[in-house]
Amino acid sequence: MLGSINYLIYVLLMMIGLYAAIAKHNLIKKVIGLSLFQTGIFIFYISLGVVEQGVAPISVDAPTRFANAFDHLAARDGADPEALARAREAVEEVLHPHADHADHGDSHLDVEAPETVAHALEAAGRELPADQAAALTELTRRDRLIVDGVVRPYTNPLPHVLILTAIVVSVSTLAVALAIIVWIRREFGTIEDDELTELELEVNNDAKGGEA
Amino acid sequence: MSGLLPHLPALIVVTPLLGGVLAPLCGKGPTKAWALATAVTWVTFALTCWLAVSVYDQGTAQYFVGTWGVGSAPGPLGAKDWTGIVGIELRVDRLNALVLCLVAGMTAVITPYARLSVAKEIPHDRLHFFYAVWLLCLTGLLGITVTGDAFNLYVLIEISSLTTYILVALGKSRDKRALTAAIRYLFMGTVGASFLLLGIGYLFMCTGTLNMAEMATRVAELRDQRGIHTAFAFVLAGLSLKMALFPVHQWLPKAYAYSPTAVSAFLASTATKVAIYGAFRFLFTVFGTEFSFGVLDANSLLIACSCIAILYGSLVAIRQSDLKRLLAYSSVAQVGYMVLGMALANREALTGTLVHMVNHALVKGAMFLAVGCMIYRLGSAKVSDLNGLGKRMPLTTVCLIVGCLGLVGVPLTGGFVSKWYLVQGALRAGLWPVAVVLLVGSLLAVLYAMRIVEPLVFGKAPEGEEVREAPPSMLLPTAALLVGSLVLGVSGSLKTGLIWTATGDLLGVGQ
Amino acid sequence: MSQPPPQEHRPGFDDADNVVLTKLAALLIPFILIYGFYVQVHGDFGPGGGFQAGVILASAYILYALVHGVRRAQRLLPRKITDVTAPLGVVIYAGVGVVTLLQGGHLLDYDVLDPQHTQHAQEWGMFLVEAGVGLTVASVMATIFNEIAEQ
Amino acid sequence: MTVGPELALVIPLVGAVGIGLTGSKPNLREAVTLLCAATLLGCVSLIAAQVLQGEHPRWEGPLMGPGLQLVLEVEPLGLLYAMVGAVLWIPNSIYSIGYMRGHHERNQTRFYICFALALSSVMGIAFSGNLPTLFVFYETLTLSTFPLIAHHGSPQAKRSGRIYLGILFSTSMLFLLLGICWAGVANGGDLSFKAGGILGGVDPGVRSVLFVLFVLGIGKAALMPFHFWLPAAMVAPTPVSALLHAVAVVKAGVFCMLKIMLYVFGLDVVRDQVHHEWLMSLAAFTILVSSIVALNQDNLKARLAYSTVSQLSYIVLGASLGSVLGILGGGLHVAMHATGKITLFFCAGAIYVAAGKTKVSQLDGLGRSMPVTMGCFAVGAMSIIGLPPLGGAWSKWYLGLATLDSAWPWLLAVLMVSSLLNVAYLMPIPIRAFFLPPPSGGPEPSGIQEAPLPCLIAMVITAILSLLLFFAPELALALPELALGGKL
Repeated sequence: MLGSINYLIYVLLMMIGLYAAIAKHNLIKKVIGLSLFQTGIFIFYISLGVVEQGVAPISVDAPTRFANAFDHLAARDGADPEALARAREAVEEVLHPHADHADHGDSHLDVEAPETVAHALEAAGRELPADQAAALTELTRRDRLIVDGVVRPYTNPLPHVLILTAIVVSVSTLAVALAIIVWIRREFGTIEDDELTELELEVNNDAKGGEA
Repeated sequence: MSGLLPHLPALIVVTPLLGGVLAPLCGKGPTKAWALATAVTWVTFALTCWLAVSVYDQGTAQYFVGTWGVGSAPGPLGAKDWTGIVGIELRVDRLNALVLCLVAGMTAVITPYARLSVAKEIPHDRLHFFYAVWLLCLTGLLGITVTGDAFNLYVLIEISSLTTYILVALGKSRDKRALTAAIRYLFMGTVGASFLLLGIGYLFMCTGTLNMAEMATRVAELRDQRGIHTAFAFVLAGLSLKMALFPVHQWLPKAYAYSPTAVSAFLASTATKVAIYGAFRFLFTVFGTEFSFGVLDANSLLIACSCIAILYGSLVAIRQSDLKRLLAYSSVAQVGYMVLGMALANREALTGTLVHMVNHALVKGAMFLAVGCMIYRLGSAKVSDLNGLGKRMPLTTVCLIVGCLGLVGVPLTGGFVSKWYLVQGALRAGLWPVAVVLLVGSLLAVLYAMRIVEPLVFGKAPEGEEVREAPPSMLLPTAALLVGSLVLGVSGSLKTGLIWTATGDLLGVGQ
Repeated sequence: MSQPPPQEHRPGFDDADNVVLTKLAALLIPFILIYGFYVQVHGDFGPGGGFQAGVILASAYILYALVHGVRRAQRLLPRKITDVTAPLGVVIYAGVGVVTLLQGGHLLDYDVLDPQHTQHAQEWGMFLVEAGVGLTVASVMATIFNEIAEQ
Repeated sequence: MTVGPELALVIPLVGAVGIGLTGSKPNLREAVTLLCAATLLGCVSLIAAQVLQGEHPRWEGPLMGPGLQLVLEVEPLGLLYAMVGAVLWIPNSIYSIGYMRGHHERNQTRFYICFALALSSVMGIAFSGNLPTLFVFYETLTLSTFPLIAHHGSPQAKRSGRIYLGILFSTSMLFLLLGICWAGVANGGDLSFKAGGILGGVDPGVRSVLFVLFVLGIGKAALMPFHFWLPAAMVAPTPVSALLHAVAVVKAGVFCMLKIMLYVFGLDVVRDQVHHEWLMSLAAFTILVSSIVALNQDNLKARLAYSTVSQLSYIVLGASLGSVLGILGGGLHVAMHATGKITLFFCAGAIYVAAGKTKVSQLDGLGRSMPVTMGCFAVGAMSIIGLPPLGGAWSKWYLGLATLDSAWPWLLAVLMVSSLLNVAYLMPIPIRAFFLPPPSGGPEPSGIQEAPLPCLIAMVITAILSLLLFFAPELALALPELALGGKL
């Protein structure tokens, strides 16, 4: 229950906001409601970003480079097949750490995976060239998230970036809304929605009267 | 020159964007900013045409903004090809190539018209800002159409919406009700866009990607997940608001009626069309035909809403005394036609929808422009003002009448072609009552068209003031749009040829 | 000294005389500005970037206007300038994109700015883009404030 | 020389443009109209010559999309209708000149333009090669005649215009278009006209529904209860009434009916495989009731209008029998009734222009001052009744044979009774005019003279045509026979 409290909050905020945007007569209050409504969605997005044992999706090159190098190595003759298989397993572990464990709710990651790769390769009579080793290190920089062998929730930056954009959008909306409300106040003399409706009707009738 | 070709998807968005930010630098006054805007819109139009030609020749054009997808080859070990998953992809296939041409073309024709019309309806010290916002709105609309990234789509929808609110509000010096129309539109539009944002969030949550093509492949695997169903509901609700589909259409009539006339024409012929394109994209590409209409059965809801929209919009249109409101309510009904065709989801109906999109853009745009001519000379556009207009403004009158014919969809106009296909689609889907609703809708259209045509042809002009014909710079664009709709109505081969292949792509069937 | 044309005096618009506020603002504003610039340039390493920086910078202006009156604030930063800088920022942003296009890359493909040192190219590209964003956001915020305040 | 059917459409269109350009010079404008009418007749004659040699001139328009294409193809029945239209346009134009000038009508240019457009649509209907084309021109005909009906712009004229558009549009859009689309969906998209019909493989239930849709959809056939537009349209200037009620519009309706029975359903299907009894009954009902209504009309044009309603149903009856003789009789009646009725309307208009009278009861003794007009009226009336030696006798003869040949010989009785009613409502008019003394009570309108010369020329031409059609019905007979494939 507590795990999904973000989602509860987001729904609650959205509903409060929507209520205000619909039920309040004062335009400013409506705008506030609208902002609340959007804020709820932002919380939803931010909650999305938290991925247990997630992998940074931005690191495009490192896995590819590493995997290529590994295959290149493995393809050479004279390697011990068993050791190579172990190494490959370890590589899988590095590249897709959640593949085996996520189902069990097991948050323990094999922190030694990179080392296992290196050892296994060594056993197979191979040594990782320097740049590939660097790629491997880059890959395992993720281990900063691993404290005492326990993976801390990892936060995907993408939703944050997205929501930053959405906040910009909502601020712009707010600005436009306020500007229009100021205009309305000047032209109609009120910012109460029901009074505005009446005033609009009057304009309508004036127009009709002028026509007749 | 041909080196530009691969960059066209980006260029058609960047060009109006640059134009939009340069326009306020042109300084005050009606001419400079307008000249810039005209040039920019025509360049954009040329670029979209070029792009469309190449897309129809060589198939879908893809473009990745930034470095993403440039250097990363597909890796082994199940490592995916990350191309386009992370970066923003612009993707142009036959469907959006058509919509792009439509949007850019309409703007290119309306902008020259805007000079006099807008100068009459907006304070002069705001004109350069007007054109800036105008071009930014175009940027947003083209962006929505061109992008292959769901979140990007949301942002661009908001850009186009925000600019639209401003454009509508600028109608205040002609009628102060433009302000309340704008704020109400803003409330509804923001709620709609937020729903869309939420839906995209759920999609992202379930699929882990924002790229629409990538989403599509994953949605196909995840179609039983509740998150996807939730996403569908929110996306549909959000897009319906933007399309002004029946129960959530209230913003449209006021917004169209009180905004400056050039803006009404621009919005009527582009904004709702782009929203409908968005719906196409989500329902058919992202969620997939089978999921949208098979698993979730969205079509019964959409068909019901659009049928009511057709009848309700037409009936209310008949009662309007203000021409712009009449046209706006007619738009509510016409949106119903387009959504109906989409919901029927067979090839005939989709063709009907797309033909209707093109045709309605041309005709409704032209009608608003013709009404703008009236406002330019008479200062108002009520149904009662139409009396005897035939004698005083004969060319405007001809435009209005031809436009009415197009709205009704009489044979030899494009409207007939679309009606034909829609009815065929309804019958093919086995829904003859829907076909009857379609036909009743066009009968109601006859009624409101008659309210315009009758006083034009047979009415007697009021005594008194002399009224001259509208200036050629306003009449020419109006006539151009109408000629376009007539040409497309008679020799529809070009149009339906393009559209027929586009609908084939959508449904994933051969030619 | 020529007398300015007689205008309706609007409290808060034309003046402000609260000593406490004035002094406090004088203390705060430099820090706000520095913080704004910090956020601006830090954007390519950590949280930050043009949008946040723009808002912070604009808030300095708004604080000044609240304390000293809008008219004085506008004398400091005339609307003519913000009217130019707002689009200018976007021009910088889009300009970078166009330059990358002209260099033969994709839109906003920073690598082509300096193909020998793509890392630098990335840094420069992002810096310029963020600078454009910051400029625009700050100017637009100020403009919106002015627009509403003048009414 | 090969002449395509598209030329017959283009000539009136070009004429319309020419009329529009010469609008400021009435004489030139009318010359253009006449020239155009003559050219059209020549063109249609050339086409007729080809058809009689067994050719089928064809023209394919642009493809508007899959399944939607304008196709023109000349077939004999359509040619007959086109001939009627082209031939009668000439006297009608001549008549219009006299009438419109004599009556000082406004907006004459618009009048002539719309007339030319209507004729173009007529040609389109006549030569249509598939159902979409038929529908397209059916609708353009409605549209182009609307400004003619509401020509005066008075509230009453506008009201009639609304009724006209309302009934014709609602029937065609609601029923006809639905029927056409449904037929396309049901039989796989083939909508071209073929001998023997195109609905052979369609489910009988659907076919019966389609039959209803097609029949109700053709509002121009003025079957009850969709006949209101016709009497309402009487407010139009008389040349319009003549065109509408004799040549273009109403004949378009019944012609479509014939064509659809023959080429869409096929006669066998109509006769044996759909429920068509209701249509026969409705036609018989319309024949009798509208004749009775006509009896009670004092307004001359209204009486003629109801007479038209009744006569049209003869053709519908012929079509609904689903027999060769029925189609033959119907096709003949298209031509015979057209010449007869146009004469009657010419006369009615002439009376209005020359004497300012519109009611039957005012006509006493008018034959003395307007002998030519009333003489022509008598000729036309006899043709409508079906008395020899006038054309109408032939068509009624064949229709009578068709009823006897069918399973419902009692329909002959309907025809007989109706003919008697025709006598009862038409003959009193010339009788009053010639044999009753002029009204003595009121101030004598001494200045009544014959109608303007163009009017007289026109009505004499058509009266002579009626006579000719009795003595030389070969052409009129040959075309329906050709259409029926010599099945006689």
